[in-house]
Amino acid sequence: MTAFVEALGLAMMLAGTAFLVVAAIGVWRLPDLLSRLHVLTKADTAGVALIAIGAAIHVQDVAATLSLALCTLLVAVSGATTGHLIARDQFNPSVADAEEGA
Amino acid sequence: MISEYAFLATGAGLVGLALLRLATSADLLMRVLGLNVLAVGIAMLLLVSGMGASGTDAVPQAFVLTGIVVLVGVTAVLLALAERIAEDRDE
Amino acid sequence: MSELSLLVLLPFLAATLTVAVPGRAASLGLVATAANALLVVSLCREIIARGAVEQVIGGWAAPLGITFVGDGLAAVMLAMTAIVSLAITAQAMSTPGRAGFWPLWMATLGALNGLFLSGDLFNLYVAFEILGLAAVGLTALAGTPMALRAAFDYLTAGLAGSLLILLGIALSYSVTGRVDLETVVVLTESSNGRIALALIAAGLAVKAALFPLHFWMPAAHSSAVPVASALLSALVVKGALYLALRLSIEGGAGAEFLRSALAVLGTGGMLWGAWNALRAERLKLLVAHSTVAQIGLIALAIGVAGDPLQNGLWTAAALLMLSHALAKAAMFLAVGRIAEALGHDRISGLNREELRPGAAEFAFAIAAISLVGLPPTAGFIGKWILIEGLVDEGAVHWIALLLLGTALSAAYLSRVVSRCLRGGPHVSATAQRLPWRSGDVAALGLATGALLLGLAAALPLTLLEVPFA
Amino acid sequence: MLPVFDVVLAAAILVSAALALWVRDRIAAVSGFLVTGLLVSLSWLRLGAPDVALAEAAIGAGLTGALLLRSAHRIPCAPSKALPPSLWCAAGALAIAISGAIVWTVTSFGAAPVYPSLVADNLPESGAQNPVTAVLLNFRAWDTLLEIAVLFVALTVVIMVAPARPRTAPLGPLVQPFARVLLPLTVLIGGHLLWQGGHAPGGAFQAGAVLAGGAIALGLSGVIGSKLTRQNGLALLAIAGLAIFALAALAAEVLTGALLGYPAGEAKTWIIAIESALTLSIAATLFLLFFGPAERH
Repeated sequence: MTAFVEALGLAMMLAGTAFLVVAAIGVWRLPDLLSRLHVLTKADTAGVALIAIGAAIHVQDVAATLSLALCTLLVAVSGATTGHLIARDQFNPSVADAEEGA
Repeated sequence: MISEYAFLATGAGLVGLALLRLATSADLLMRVLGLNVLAVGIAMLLLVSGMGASGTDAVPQAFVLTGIVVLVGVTAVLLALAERIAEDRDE
Repeated sequence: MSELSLLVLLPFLAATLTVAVPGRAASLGLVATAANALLVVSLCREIIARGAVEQVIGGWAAPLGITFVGDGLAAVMLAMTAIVSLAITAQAMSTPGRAGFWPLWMATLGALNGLFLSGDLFNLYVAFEILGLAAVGLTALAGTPMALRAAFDYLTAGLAGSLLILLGIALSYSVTGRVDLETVVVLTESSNGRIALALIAAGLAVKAALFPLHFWMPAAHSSAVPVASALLSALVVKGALYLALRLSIEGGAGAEFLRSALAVLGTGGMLWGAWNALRAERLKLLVAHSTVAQIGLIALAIGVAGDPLQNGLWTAAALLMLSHALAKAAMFLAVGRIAEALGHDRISGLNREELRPGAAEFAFAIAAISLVGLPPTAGFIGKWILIEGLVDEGAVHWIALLLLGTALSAAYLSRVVSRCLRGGPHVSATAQRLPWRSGDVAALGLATGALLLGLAAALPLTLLEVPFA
Repeated sequence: MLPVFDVVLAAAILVSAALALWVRDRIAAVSGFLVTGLLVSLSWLRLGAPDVALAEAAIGAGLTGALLLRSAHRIPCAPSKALPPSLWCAAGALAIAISGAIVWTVTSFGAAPVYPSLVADNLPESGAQNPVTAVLLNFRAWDTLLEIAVLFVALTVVIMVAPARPRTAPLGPLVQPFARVLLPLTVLIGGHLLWQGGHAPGGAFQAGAVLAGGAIALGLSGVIGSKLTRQNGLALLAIAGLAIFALAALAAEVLTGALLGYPAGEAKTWIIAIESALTLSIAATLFLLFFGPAERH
């Protein structure tokens, strides 16, 4: 049983890492900003979530799981928001210019 | 042991890199970055020196913490001054 | 409560109050400086009566905790700060205030007091950071593009200096495992310890504007408002010089390598500063370059004095610091007044027909006498002690250098004094005779103080002879 | 396995720092610095200093990064003059010599630190179980008081010289809900870090930095208007830290005869009270350091 749980946790973490590696390759190789953002935000969120689940399985502790869940939530929310902001800046440069120019 | 040497070399390397950059650049932002990197290098040296068999010495940890807080204050002043200099030049 | 804690904490409390109640900042500042002076007097009496005092902060003895050490040298430095601070406050009260001056000035006072009392290297680093930041703020107070640029360069140089000090402290920790001042003597015993000490000394050299690391200083000291220039030149650079002297004392015989370096750099600074002062076209710049020269002289005095635990030659350096603080503060305050009266500070335009020299010119002349070191000033006594000691040692070349430096300082200062006395047409049409202000009293008081200090030199010398804690 | 990780980490820190210092693009340089900061805070964990790692992530990388990003575009590039190669070589040789001297100094025989046994012996009386908190707020609280004074002076100077900034435009519809999630979360995390500081990694500085970070995000999103930064209340809160700490130090001297010497048995209460005040004051200070004055006089 414990060996199975251990393996499950490890597999989760490995999968998460794979997501992150793919995201990193994507940021490096993809041609334009939007596709980079696309791969970054999604794969990033998924990767962190998987690693967090894997870690939670490993430690089997309520308090730790709670903070891991909070971390995942924060990454998801802030990843989406920053992605949005960067894209908005790209399409609507007037906002940024107005900020800096004045 | 290997880890210790790796971090020691990193600390010394960061100090060297930062000093080199400070000596060769006249750019205001680069100077701010260089000084920050220098501080990180020194912090690493303090922590590496504080490592012992029974965990890392708490006193250098407190030094590094103090150094980080002091540095953010100084950085804020440096950046405010640099922005003001740029603003006055524009006018 | 002991004087030591109040000496450091009162200025900081006053600083926060001057921010909270900006309308009463000036009177708060006056109260704080007056209280500070009274505390210093009481501390000096105690030290003369009972010897050096020590205070263990929080009840945790060094090396774990931090100790305040109030010995004779610290007391002389505190007294120097207290005297100059009274004059600065008097001058600042008579000039229209700028937002930010009072909290920065109070923080400078607190940091200086903390610096002179601290017995712990890391604590000294933090005190230096307060001092450096507040000094930069005082430089930027003028608000002109030149002052802002000078402030930025000052802060980067100052930060680089304090990071070098911190690097030295980190290495001291790695070599001896502790950072209180007693570690210095251990550091002098091994070659890697000496590397740590050399790094600390290099950082101090930047902060003290010791040649050739003085590049930031003339611009910063000459572009600030007069009160700030006086503060920076008279007190702030003394913090680093004091620590250099303290390291020389704590290191004892082993710190000889440090003293040799100080002597060489000091000589360079003395000559280079004098050369630039001779060529300066603006009065403020001349005074700033003269600070480079005088710092060189003080470093030279620390450097050639030999082991402080063996002989008393180092007291000459302390006396020179004291007399330079008073005279240079007077000089910058006077220069501010002269520039205000004439509408410019070009040396070529100092001669005048219809405006006879006033209090400011008088103060400048007296301060110049003190800086050159003519009798009966404290500068004279300092040089006398030094030369007497060097004669005993037969170190003729150092004596020759000292005399050369003295002659040079007489040469560049007489450029100003002789111009003031000479008649000639005015350059500026807006020149006017200014009414008397408390600032004139401050400049005159400091200048005469520096002059008469020589007669009362027994007092600081008694303090300096109190054995170290 | 772990030594390999450490070596890779160390190399990554050096590379990212070099990138940050030599890349031409401003944003890229600042991003490089941010990455360096995060890697460094990871290395602090490996060096057994979780308190410092938290502070580095929150302040050294986080807030400094935000400050740098804010300023990156506003500071023009200096015209890059190519230095003569001889000077370059001299500077390089000097840097290598200094690095070498450092490595030699640290590796050659030195005395063992005197502190660990002293800290361990006195920890029970200090009022904190976390040795770093005990050092910061009790054994060497004087350093910490001066550190707060540094923040005070920095804030004074920034308010004096910072350029008057135009109001930033609110950041759009998605940011406001983000800010609504963020606000309770930062308060929660800040409080947690503060409370935890007594017995585990955390404390006033980390908590204050988290609070300030949340507040800065709110300020940028337009939820907190520039009205707030203009009000004196926040500035008073910022300077209150120094005043309270100094008064507490003197009060302790009245009670026990030693500056900052907390009465026996009550050290924990004193530390928590001081830390709570410091947390709020640090948060306000860092927030104001970022936004500066809304108007300059």
